[in-house]
Amino acid sequence: MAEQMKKYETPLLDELEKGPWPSFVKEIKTAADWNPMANDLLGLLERSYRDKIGHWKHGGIVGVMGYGGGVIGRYTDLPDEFPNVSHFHTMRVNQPAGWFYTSEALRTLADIWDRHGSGLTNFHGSTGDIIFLGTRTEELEATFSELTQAGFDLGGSGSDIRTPSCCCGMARCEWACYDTMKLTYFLTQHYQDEIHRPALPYKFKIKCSGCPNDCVASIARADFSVIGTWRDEIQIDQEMVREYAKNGVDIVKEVVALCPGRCIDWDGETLKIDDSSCRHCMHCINVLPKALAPGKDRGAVILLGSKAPIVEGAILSSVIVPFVKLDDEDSFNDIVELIDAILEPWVEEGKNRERVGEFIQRVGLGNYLEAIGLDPQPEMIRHPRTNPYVFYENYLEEE
Amino acid sequence: MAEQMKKYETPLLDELEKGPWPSFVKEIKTAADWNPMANDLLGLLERSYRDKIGHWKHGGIVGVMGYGGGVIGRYTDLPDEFPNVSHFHTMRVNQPAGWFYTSEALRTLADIWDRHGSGLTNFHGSTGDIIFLGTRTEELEATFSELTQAGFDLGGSGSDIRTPSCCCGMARCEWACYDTMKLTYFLTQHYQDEIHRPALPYKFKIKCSGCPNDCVASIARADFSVIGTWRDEIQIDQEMVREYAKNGVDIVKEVVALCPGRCIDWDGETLKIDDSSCRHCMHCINVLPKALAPGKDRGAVILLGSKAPIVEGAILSSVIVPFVKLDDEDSFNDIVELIDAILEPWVEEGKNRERVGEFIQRVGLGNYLEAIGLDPQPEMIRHPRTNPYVFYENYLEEE
Amino acid sequence: MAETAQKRITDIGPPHYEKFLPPIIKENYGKWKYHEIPRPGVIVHISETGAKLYTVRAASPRLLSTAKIRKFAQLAEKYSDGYLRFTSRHNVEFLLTDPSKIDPLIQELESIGHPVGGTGNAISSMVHTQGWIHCHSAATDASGIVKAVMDELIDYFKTMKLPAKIRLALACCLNMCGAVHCSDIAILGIHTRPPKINYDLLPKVCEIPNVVASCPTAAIRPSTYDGKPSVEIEEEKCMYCANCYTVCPALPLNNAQTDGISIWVGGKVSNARTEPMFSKLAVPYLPNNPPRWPEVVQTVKKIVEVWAANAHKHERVGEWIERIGWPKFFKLTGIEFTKQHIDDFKHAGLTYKTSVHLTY
Amino acid sequence: MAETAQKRITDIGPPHYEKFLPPIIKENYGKWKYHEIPRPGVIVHISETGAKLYTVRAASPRLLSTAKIRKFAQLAEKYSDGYLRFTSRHNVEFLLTDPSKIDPLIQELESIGHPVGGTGNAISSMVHTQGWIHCHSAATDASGIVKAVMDELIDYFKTMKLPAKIRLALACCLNMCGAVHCSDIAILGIHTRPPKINYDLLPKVCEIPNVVASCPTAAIRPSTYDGKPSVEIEEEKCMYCANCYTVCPALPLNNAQTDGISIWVGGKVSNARTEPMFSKLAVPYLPNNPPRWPEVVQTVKKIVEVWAANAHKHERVGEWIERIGWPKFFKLTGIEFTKQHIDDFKHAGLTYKTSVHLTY
Ligand code: SRM
Ligand code: SRM
Ligand code: SRM
Ligand code: SRM
Ligand code: SF4
Ligand code: SF4
Ligand code: SF4
Ligand code: SF4
Ligand code: SF4
Ligand code: SF4
Ligand code: SF4
Ligand code: SF4
Repeated sequence: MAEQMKKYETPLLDELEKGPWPSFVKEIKTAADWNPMANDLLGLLERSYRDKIGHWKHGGIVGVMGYGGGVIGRYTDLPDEFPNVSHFHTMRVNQPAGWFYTSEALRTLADIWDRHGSGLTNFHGSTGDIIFLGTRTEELEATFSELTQAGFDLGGSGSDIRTPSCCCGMARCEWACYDTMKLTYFLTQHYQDEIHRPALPYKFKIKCSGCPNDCVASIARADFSVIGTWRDEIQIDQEMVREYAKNGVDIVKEVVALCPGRCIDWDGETLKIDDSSCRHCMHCINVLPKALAPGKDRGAVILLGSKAPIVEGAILSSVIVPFVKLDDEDSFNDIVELIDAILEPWVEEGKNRERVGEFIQRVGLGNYLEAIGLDPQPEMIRHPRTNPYVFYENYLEEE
Repeated sequence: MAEQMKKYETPLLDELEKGPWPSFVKEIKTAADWNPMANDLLGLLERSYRDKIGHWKHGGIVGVMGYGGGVIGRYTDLPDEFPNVSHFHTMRVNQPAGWFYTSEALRTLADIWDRHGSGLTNFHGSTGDIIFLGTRTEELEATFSELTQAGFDLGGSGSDIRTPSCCCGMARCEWACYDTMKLTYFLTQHYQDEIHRPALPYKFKIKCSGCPNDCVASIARADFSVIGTWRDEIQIDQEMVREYAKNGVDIVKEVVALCPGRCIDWDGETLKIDDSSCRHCMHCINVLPKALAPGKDRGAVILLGSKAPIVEGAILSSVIVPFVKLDDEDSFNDIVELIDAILEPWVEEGKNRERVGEFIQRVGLGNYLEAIGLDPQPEMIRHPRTNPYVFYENYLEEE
Repeated sequence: MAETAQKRITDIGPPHYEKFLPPIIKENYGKWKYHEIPRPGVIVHISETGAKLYTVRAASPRLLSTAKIRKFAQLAEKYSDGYLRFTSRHNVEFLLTDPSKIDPLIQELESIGHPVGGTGNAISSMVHTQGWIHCHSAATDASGIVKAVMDELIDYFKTMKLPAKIRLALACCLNMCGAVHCSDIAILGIHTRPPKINYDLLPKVCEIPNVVASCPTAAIRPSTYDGKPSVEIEEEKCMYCANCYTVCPALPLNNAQTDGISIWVGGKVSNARTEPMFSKLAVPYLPNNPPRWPEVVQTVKKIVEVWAANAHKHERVGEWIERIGWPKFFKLTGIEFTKQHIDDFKHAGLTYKTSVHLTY
Repeated sequence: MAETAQKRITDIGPPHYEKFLPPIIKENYGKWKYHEIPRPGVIVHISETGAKLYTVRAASPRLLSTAKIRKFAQLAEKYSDGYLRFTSRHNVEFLLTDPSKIDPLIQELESIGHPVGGTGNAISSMVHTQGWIHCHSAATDASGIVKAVMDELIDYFKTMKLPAKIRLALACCLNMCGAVHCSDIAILGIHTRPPKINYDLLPKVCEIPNVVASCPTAAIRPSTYDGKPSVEIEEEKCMYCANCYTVCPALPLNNAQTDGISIWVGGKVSNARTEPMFSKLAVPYLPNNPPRWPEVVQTVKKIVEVWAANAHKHERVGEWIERIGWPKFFKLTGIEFTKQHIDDFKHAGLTYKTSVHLTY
């Protein structure tokens, strides 16, 4: 095939081979050397750079048998000039939790994709999947078959549960307050059907971070956000605090003054924390990692509803369970029960393309809590209402 | 008259004659001793206390000749039982700026009201007027005539400019950054017509505070709020600061730590303020009044739009002019020009019963600024937009 | 009386304030240098010129008989050369130049039932409204509750032992004439039932399109009743704001059994330290229980006392709650957290807790 | 191939992660005690057991050829027993147990064009999206801008001299797949013109009620064109969100002349110190200027440098701006403040400045 390939002039893209940051153009060219799809992508992209406009059409519905999600259909609007990207569908492959790989696993994936696609990938997509970037409709089933043989499966797309993702957690972080990878794997396996077969009003994303630093941005990017925390005392090694101080950390300016709970005292000798006022923000621990650590009574906060701005404005996830232990199978099953309860009213009454966060804003958090059987708690709100427009239905009923 | 008056039993109200706080019931009884209106008010109020409900009907339109505002019509729903409050209209009398009086002026007012009304007043109403509480329709014109003879006039009510009010300012406060009473008097005189003859979509209130402490709550209760401030350095008497420290003020905890600009330093000897980061909150000056004072380059911030919650939720006034000098007649005339400009689009396009703050929220601050000819400034906002829904009309026009 | 009509004076505005200023103020206008509060209720302002003005502040019920006004005039003549003023919170202030007259004035004021205080870190008079004294819209009385609350809190008026100023206010309906929406503690009269339609009156006194337009939740639709034009109210949509009643007397919401009171906390107006803040809902409903509203009085007192015991110096109620967090506020005060506390109005989504900044 | 179909495997999910964990991680899972960052791009985690895991983090363009993936696999075998991972910001991390291999690995990574860094108070890789590489919706490219920006800011990736972490992100349209809405600095592709209606295509591929419902500003109304069902767009109401285009391919907004970029600042995700915050509009419009988007690069650089020069230690961009105030941000960066900065969407009123907390 390679000998018949067009050679595109790419003066504009060539500019992006220069400079110290790794060049995506070099990556495309590497693949374009032998892969006609990658080669036509190169030509098409140069054209976009010249025209200052994308050359892709609105995707159609393509996929593998029995699945509704996992593939993004894509066609160029210049198929005559760039026939090898006339189809250029993306496959979303579910990543292993925490994005750990062996060299062998990576090679297996590369081999499959070389056989069936453009030789180009994203490690990873924004949601967390491995992205196989561009192939023809007729290659989808074969790729899928080889993937599953190798133990991989597709991720989500469309109105389904999306591939859950998580930070490396206990695998490589001292602050993980629960086992993020274990929970993520558990949920991914549990929701295989819901991931692969869209049956929701819109997408539903799950992300698990081990502590309030939230290294997978779950509070901003997941409909269901699990963020580790603790509820007992921060563990302090006073010796180590003094050592930090000696080595030049200004404990007052860098730690005490920035504590949002205003609950730290430092007299030059001992660091005292009023844990009952601690907001669990992680800052003091972040600055003094050798001296401080989260408490021992660890678990997670569960938050709901974040999403990008389309179309009512962006939403951050908000607290729905202020604290939950996550240390055994039972507790994982409770999470599944909670998710099922959360989905139910939304699936039943949510509008098409209405995310769960938007749904809650529409029906009201109070009503939603009632529907899913959770008690209102002050932890769920920033502050009580400021407007006097209270519905007194319950007093009405009491009459 | 007095001898014919009914004697009401008031067991419930009598309870409110007890206790150390001055009793409004005693005041009513004092008047009820000789005034039939006050007497029937007492009876009616006891009835309300028994019934747990008010006994007033929706007011009709009553007033004095040529004025549309200044009188609140009121009728009881039990006129047969309480004939002397079958009419019980309130007259709003414009207070002198700063609420200063001589004993003589007070007596004049009392005399007028004894001749024509219930012998009951509010010193003052929430907007700031002297309230003559309750009289009959036929007494209105006579009361008005005596009031104007005595140099007083009515205040506003309905959809007009309301009686402006202000803190005592330079008359009795060291922090006044402009002459609140002078400005208030000036505006009250200038807008006589607009105060007395409703011609606006809804009410429009003006309040002037001499400094950011805002002792007339202008930011919460006035459509047009003028709040004094300064833009140069806070004046510091270091000797006095040390004296406060000596006398037990914990400068670090009480001042430095509470400064929202985080711009104060205290080394036990000298108090340093980084004035370029000062937010002009007044706190340090409030705590150390003998040592600190606002700077010398004084003026005011002008804010727009506050109101109570009916019906879109409460609004606080927001900055429309970040700083203006207010030290001569010219600058007062500029304020009048600004108010006129502010009223214009609202009068033209405001809906009935839409306050100016609601109007701005509906049309958008950006468009409103264009309409009144002010440039957008970052001081007017808490933060720029977080949503990407920008109208690019100006770029459109540039094409 | 035709003569009078000819001489009719209009649009003169109020008298010029200068007429009412004592000489010491005229001489030191804009020259005040600093002030001190030598004792509760007494403020002394010291001028650049060295002049000293002593202000004595006394409580007022705001609703004053003309007799009491004359009494104040008389006191002013006896102690302060005939000069006095009222404050933005409706207290009365006597403006003295002779410090030896302070004590006798205070004694006389106290003896006629007007305690002196309200300065500095105190509870000053409650801003409030008309209530059953004068307003058709009231869901509760105003003056009576104020009296009952202040009787209980009088000690905080007469001393300055609180962590900071604390401003109490009351409004007898959602119109909030007392502008209670930015108070440390606000008492608000509320209806809890939809309007009852007076079908006879309605077509005579109300414009139906106005009525329909007045409802923020679109609960009101035009309809006919008994052949006459009328309206229909979808009761589940109504949140008892009474805006329809304001434009249409045929839609009263007042209800002796179910009207009541809600309590709001944490608002402020000053720019000191923190920016002005709205009050937030603390207690959704307490019954109207005249003449002394014990449930309201006890709730307010409890909040004041919990705040007083826990706040840092200079920390207003709202600032204190911001530091400790709302969950702790509910825990410390023992107030129950309910569905009603959770906002469901226009900007409700912005009040949800979008962080894990929680305390345990 | 019917056989293959019979053996078809589905719903197996991803491989279990344990298969891919190096022995040192399996042994010390959940036992890590603390970490240090001995040099930019190298993190060492120390376990309770005393074990030490060395992570070497290298930049990645995210768009990788299979050849590069094989290269990474080869490097992993050479230096880290075949184990590696990717991060939530798409960097690649090699997991070493032998510290003597760190230097050679770094050398080899740098030699193949993958600089090492991104740890601690650095600029890490930019989260970004597809752009002209793959998406029909893109108002700009993604990878090209990221490359141009990071070439300019590479020094901040390779060192840790900034006051705090700073997260850059890019999304090529308002759908914001890069979830840029909470980034310290976000680059956002934008359309600035209403959709052009393709009247022929529309009735064939779009459901008109869906299209009408998709528009948040109600700019779209059903109509007919040339006898066929169609829609009408009130152009002044359109703010170019492209939601209609997402549901209807016959309404493209892409426009070579007028598409461009807006810049957003001050967002964050972590709970450290302050609660998570949205990014706010800094620059409403910059032109699409491929291949290196100099206006965008210079604006981003300027913001980074002004922040770096002025922020306190540990102060993220948004925290810094909150301290100094937005007026100062605009003054210091020289960015013009315009009408576009002032919110006019759903909660606009809450973004107005309702205090006199101003700096002069
Ligand atoms: C591939 C990916 C971007 C990337 O380069 O990484 C992507 C690509 C697309 N996203 Fe996305 N989204 C991707 C992560 C996201 C994220 C980030 C995240 O998940 O953390 C978001 C923001 C978070 C969120 O979900 O709100 C995101 C918010 C959207 C939206 C707006 C949804 C909303 O409710 O606001 C749309 C529009 C839609 O759904 O119609 C969208 C739609 C799309 C579509 C399918 C375009 C469309 O309208 O049909 C894009 C296909 C591009 C293409 O041709 O390949 N994409 N999308 C990401 C998925 C890869 C993966 O599976 O790992
Ligand atoms: C007398 C007074 C209460 C008092 O006891 O002091 C008062 C009394 C009434 N107010 Fe008020 N308002 C009074 C100050 C206020 C204030 C406070 C202020 O001005 O600082 C507010 C809140 C600030 C504001 O303007 O938003 C206020 C917000 C309202 C509202 C709600 C307006 C809104 O836009 O939200 C209404 C309803 C209306 O206008 O229809 C209202 C309506 C009324 C009416 C006219 C009732 C009505 O619906 O017709 C009341 C007549 C009571 C009566 O029978 O005497 N009153 N009203 C105050 C005027 C006295 C004076 O002139 O000095
Ligand atoms: C007399 C009066 C102005 C007037 O023209 O009537 C006044 C007078 C003074 N105020 Fe005020 N304020 C007056 C109502 C207010 C109000 C409005 C209100 O309460 O409705 C506020 C805003 C309250 C709020 O934020 O909700 C107000 C917020 C302040 C503050 C800021 C307090 C704070 O920390 O938030 C100060 C500074 C201080 O006291 O340290 C202040 C300070 C002062 C000073 C010390 C100013 C001075 O140097 O003379 C005056 C004596 C204060 C005192 O009572 O301790 N004044 N002051 C008002 C007296 C009302 C009363 O009878 O109690
Ligand atoms: C590897 C990774 C998690 C993963 O499973 O992939 C990770 C790993 C670590 N993070 Fe993170 N964070 C990672 C993404 C994030 C994200 C998400 C993002 O950037 O999209 C955030 C939220 C960012 C935000 O707020 O916008 C994040 C906010 C933090 C913070 C809080 C920083 C702050 O002050 O706001 C810390 C604490 C610190 O660094 O002091 C932290 C600390 C750490 C530590 C020190 C945790 C530890 O003890 O191992 C790790 C090394 C940090 C470093 O790079 O200096 N990590 N971290 C992610 C690396 C991304 C990259 O390649 O650069
Ligand atoms: S979120 Fe917390 S536990 Fe997870 S990697 Fe980041 S710092 Fe570690
Ligand atoms: S975790 Fe945050 S809130 Fe808690 S003590 Fe540390 S810095 Fe303070
Ligand atoms: S607002 Fe300022 S100037 Fe006016 S009385 Fe209060 S403290 Fe004094
Ligand atoms: S006025 Fe307020 S912001 Fe300014 S220095 Fe004083 S305390 Fe700080
Ligand atoms: S708050 Fe309501 S009831 Fe009270 S005076 Fe104002 S309008 Fe009347
Ligand atoms: S009380 Fe308010 S919500 Fe209820 S019907 Fe009337 S206007 Fe509508
Ligand atoms: S941000 Fe927009 S253009 Fe970019 S990948 Fe996502 S949907 Fe496509
Ligand atoms: S781009 Fe958005 S605002 Fe414009 S017509 Fe389409 S949906 Fe409506």
